[in-house]
Amino acid sequence: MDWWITLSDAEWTAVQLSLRVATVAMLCSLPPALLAAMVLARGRFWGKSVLNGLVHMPLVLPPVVTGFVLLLLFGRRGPIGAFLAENFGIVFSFRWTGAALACAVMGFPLMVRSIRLSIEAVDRKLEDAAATLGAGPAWVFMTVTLPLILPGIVAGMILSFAKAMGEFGATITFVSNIPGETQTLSVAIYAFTQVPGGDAGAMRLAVISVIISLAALMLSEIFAAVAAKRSVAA
Amino acid sequence: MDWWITLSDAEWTAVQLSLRVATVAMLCSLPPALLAAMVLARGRFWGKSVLNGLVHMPLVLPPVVTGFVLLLLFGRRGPIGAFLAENFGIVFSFRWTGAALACAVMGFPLMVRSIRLSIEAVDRKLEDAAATLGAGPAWVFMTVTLPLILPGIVAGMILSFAKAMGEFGATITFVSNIPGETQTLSVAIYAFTQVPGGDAGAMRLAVISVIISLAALMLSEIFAAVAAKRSVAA
Amino acid sequence: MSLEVEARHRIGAFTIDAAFTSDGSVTALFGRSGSGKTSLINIIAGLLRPDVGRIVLDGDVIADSRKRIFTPIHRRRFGYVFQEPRLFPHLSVRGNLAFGRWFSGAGKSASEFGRIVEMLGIGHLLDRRPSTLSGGERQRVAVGRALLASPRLLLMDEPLAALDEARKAEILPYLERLRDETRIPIVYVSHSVAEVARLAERVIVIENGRVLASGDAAAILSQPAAVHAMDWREAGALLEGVVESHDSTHNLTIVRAGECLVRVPQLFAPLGHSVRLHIAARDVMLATARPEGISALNVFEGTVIDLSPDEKGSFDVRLRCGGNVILARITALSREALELAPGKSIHAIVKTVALNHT
Amino acid sequence: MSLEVEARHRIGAFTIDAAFTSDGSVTALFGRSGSGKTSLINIIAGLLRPDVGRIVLDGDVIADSRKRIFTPIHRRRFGYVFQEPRLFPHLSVRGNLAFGRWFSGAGKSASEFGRIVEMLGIGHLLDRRPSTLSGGERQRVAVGRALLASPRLLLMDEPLAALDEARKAEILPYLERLRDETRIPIVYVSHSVAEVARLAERVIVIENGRVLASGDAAAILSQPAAVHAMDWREAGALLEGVVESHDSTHNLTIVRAGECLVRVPQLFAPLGHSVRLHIAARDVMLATARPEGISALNVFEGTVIDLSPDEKGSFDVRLRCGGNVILARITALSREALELAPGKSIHAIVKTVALNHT
Amino acid sequence: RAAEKVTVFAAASLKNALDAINAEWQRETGKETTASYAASSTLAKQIEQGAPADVFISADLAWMDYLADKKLIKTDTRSNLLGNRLVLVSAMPDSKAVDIKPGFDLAALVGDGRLAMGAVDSVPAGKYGKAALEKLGLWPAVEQKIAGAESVRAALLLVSRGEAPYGIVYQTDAVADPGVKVIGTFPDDSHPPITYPIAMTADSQSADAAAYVEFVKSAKAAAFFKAEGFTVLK
Ligand SMILES: Nc1ncnc2c1ncn2[C@@H]1O[C@H](COP(=O)(O)OP(=O)(O)OP(=O)(O)O)[C@@H](O)[C@H]1O
Ligand SMILES: Nc1ncnc2c1ncn2[C@@H]1O[C@H](COP(=O)(O)OP(=O)(O)OP(=O)(O)O)[C@@H](O)[C@H]1O
Ligand SMILES: [Mg+2]
Ligand SMILES: [Mg+2]
Repeated sequence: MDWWITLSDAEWTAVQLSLRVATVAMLCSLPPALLAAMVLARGRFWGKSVLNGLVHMPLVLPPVVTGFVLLLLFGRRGPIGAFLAENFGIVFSFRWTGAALACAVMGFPLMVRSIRLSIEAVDRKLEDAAATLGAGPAWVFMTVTLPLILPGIVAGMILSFAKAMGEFGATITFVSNIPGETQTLSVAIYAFTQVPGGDAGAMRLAVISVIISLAALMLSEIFAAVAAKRSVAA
Repeated sequence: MDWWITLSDAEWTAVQLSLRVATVAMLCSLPPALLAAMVLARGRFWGKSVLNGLVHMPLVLPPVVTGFVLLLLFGRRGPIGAFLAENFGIVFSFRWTGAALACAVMGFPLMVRSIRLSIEAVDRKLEDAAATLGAGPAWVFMTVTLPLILPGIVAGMILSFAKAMGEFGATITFVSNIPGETQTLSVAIYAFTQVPGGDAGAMRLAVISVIISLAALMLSEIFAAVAAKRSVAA
Repeated sequence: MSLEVEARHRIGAFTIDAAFTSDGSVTALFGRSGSGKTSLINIIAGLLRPDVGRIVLDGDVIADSRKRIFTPIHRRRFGYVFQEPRLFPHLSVRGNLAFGRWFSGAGKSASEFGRIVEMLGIGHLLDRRPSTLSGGERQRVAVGRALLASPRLLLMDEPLAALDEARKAEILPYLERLRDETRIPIVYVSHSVAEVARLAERVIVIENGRVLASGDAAAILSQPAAVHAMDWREAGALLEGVVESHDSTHNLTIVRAGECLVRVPQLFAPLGHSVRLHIAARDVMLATARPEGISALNVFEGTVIDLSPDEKGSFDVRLRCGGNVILARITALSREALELAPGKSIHAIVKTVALNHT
Repeated sequence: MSLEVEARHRIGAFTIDAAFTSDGSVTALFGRSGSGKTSLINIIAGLLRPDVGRIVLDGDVIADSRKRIFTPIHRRRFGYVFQEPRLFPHLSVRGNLAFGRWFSGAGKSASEFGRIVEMLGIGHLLDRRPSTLSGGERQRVAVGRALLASPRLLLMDEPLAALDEARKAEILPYLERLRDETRIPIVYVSHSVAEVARLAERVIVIENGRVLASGDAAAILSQPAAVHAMDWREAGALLEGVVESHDSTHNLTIVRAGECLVRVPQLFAPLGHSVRLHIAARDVMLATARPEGISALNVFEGTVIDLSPDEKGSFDVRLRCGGNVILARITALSREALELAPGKSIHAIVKTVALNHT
Repeated sequence: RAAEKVTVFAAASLKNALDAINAEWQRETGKETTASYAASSTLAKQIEQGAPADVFISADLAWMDYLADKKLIKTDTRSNLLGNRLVLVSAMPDSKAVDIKPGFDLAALVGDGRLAMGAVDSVPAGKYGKAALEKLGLWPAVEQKIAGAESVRAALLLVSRGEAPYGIVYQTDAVADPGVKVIGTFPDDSHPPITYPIAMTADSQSADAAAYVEFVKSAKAAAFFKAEGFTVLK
């Protein structure tokens, strides 16, 4: 555990920041991902293909382009960025929140797909049964659908978290590489790979990143196992 | 459709190459992804967490690192690369096959997760029923499990394809940016973003990339709708 | 306590086109497999939205496709026991039972909960997951779940099919009490004439999506033509009567139906209480003279009204006995031997134990 | 045609600890809901691997936990009709029916396919998906699927529960023929005494995971103690007889059982064919003198063997009539009136239509 | 045939000029070239792993030195091809020209905005920029205001999008972007010379590689480089 001690303050900061960014990205993208998954799985409307395409965009485009688009939209001068900054004081540019936004966007298609897959597997007869017992649509969702799609939600969250740990293309393009603010682990790793002889440093940080993700994975597996035990199809 | 005509030969080559790379990556990663998903969903063995971690690695690490690892392993001088080249004549380094390998690896966790999620949702009682009718494990998998997890497989394939369309970090690091051989659309887009005045070119290629992916998405949706109609839970 | 249903709907090649009204508190739906019973119940529940349809419960228009009225499923408060259990796999048995209570406002009291759980014999299962229950246990939980949701109408699709007779014998009286005390109307699908005879006031016979016959249970159950869909062996007459007296030394109850006094196994109903007796045609023996020294306690004098056509060597004979119509099924040979013809006076003999419905 | 089952297994708080052997070609499993019938069948099928267990079919050791023998499920070729249909949702009805044929080598011939499909009345459903079927239709397809897999043992867990009587009446004779002609052994779970009486040679009564009683159907069905798990109303005697003659003018068949000649509704069995008659105790009337001018065609002279204890005001009287044991259920009042006691000679009266099992 | 083509691995920023030069080379000699543009670090590592490159043009000396240390280039063919200058850019059209010298209050100019530049420890332009700021004694005051971009192009984008009011970029990039205004040039002696070295790789088998290197160094090629704003070194 030698290398642990040799973690510089800056690197340590990057670790903490990565955790924060990945967690926030994962949690904040959950509600919209749920909504999008629900709409895509259940909705029947004209623009569904468009929405579906939109959701997948961050996957299809090189991360640099996604970062560029984020910059255009959410930057200080971007229409959404300016609006949010003026009305709610939410600023993304050069902030860790921006890194979280970038990671959330990059992980969004992964989360939506997982959740959608689970929603499509839900036996709608159970939802019908809940309705006959007096549960309105929102309650049916809360008390039946949501618990049943938990495995998909967990899978989606894990994918999003892992993606956030590894994301750097969109992040660095959108919010650059500011130590302590936007320099996540993977941005730091990238920086190491860009200088001759930086491999050792990159490797050290990569190991940390992997350990964190493994821990998250393991947690999710335990959680999923518990959930699975609870909800074997009757 | 002005810009269409202005696609240079090189760009046109990149489009074709991207299609080939994404398709091959998607198809070749399917069997191992199915296997991994099956093992992760059903297996109970000691190293499961390790395998799970390994599968997620390409997501967790910055693509550049993944590309670098691929370069070290599958490069001309890498242990696996040298072995394959000598014994089977399969060469990855600086070939389009290498780009496909990079894309397959990057999309692997996405595919595995989707398929695994579907496998976990399969009602094992149906598999039992098939067994009582004389189907051995392999046949049960072929005739019951596989058709039932089709939605997950399709979702995984689409994620993998889309990811392959957008992948450039690992690709450019592993097999560089050689026109006609390893310069996929997203690598070409990246190159455009690195020089003054390249934005228009980048945008044009990005639009093509998006159109291809949308078409693939739409195809998959149609396919999924047909499959869903066929296999509503009884 | 009146239900009006009208529905026209196509599903694939199957067309449902049925209309019926029922003012009985229990309406039985009878029909062969695939005749459209479940579809009809789904339409009442709102799970299936018919092309044309109208549901009125106690003057309250629940749905009317012409007026574009459609009360959402969850506002109907129709408890539904599905043909398959449909338990929530992520909830314990307790959670499943309590599910309806979360939404029905007040809900049933704790003592009612205990009563229903005990009646269904699921007290020891409360903390289990549905996936660990046996088939019959699931079905019982499903019944409890619907009962505990304080429904204003109960829809029951073969609720007792997977249960043993002893368990049925515990649940049926509860449903009877429900019918008589809380007066919750029930729409009941069953293939068992015994169950229907006991519970239902109105019977609707469905065939191929259409109403083949509908009317009073007594009338329908004694119409051999209408009971084709049911257990032919169980066809018979339904008598309306009141409790006349109890003979507790012999565990008997005497019921007056018209002018007949019928001895039945002891009923736990107060004097004067009205009861319904199903006398299966196969259980009625005919004699030209009053027989002596026999074990059967019920011998009614009557006259033959008519005889049904020969059906596989047996005839259903309709008799008028003291203001009641009784059905007797006899062989062609007996018919010849007894020289049965309309107008002939005859004795109908019914064993008391044959009238045991529990 | 011999089946030996021994199993000890714990699932949660439930313990199954049962052993039985059966050399009948149809073995009925009887028991209340939750008693462990399905678990036992799952053990036979290999779906549940018991802590300790041994299954031997016709001398062939299918599984023996002590010798570490365990034939994989798919090699057992045990057709299993599950309690719930378990149809493959991704296959059409035809695909579901054909599923077993892909693996059973030769499989049933096309004509057999047509026969089974027709018998089950699912010909018009062949191209449909299981999700579009009604409950009873699904159950019929599940039965067909198991039959068509050319099994060497059939496991049927309440296969007819959701079916109407008319449909049952079409399927039961098929199962009878299966039993008699192809001699495929069947393990059959049912709550219906009528079905069991008709099909089963051996009856195993399960209670709380243990074998409460096992033996010949005739013996078990006339033991009121053993039938608690079944329909008490259906308890009665099982008579073994042979077809003596047919009376086709009156659609009757005369069966000789011991020294008794029993008139039953016409059977389509050749002269000399052995048949089994289930005479429910509730259908037997007693008389001290031979009654005259009655419709009942069967009057047997006999003597009282013994009387069961009083059960809710009724007694089961065992009679010996011409070499058979017959059960009659009468009220306490009749018992007094007829002064019944062991040794008394008596007449048992049974209506022919009561013996109609179709 | 591919082996006969000259394969050039060049820093991504050279794409425009080198594409033109390669076209010219083909017109003159009838010989095709293959150019792979990526980050110098990536290319160097690929050459280390046996990439089929004949010529390497790096964006900084460090990666050329890295290969030289490993004896992967023909040192006798190595020369310094191009130079570049660092400039200070602003997105505001009305900003006045400034004189960059020791004591220049850059921190005050930047205010509470950000100073965009290449990441200071990985991107070459960032490294030069940091050296210059240190040499001029401005570094301590602005260190906390740096936004380190993934490339010069990204830094320029940050300025032109108004995310950062000022940025330090290469002259070559600044002149091509109409969205920014060059308001000052860093003195040449304030930082190590910005040098793009060229060399043949040790593994090069191509007969034309030497001639190609000469062509790139020729006056004809120089015109293309100058058009892009590079200083051509002799
Ligand atoms: N996983 C489990 N954990 C605890 N108890 C279980 C589990 N699985 C089954 N049981 C219990 O085992 C008992 C036997 O179940 P089984 O399904 O064999 O009953 P059964 O005789 O088929 O009943 P039914 O007629 O209702 O289908 C039941 O009481 C059931 O609750
Ligand atoms: N989606 C569908 N497509 C075609 N036919 C359908 C569809 N759904 C139901 N049916 C048919 O409608 C008919 C009525 O079905 P329903 O479930 O109402 O029958 P049921 O009376 O409840 O029968 P059971 O007693 O077997 O449960 C059946 O013949 C069924 O095959
Ligand atoms: Mg139904
Ligand atoms: Mg069972």
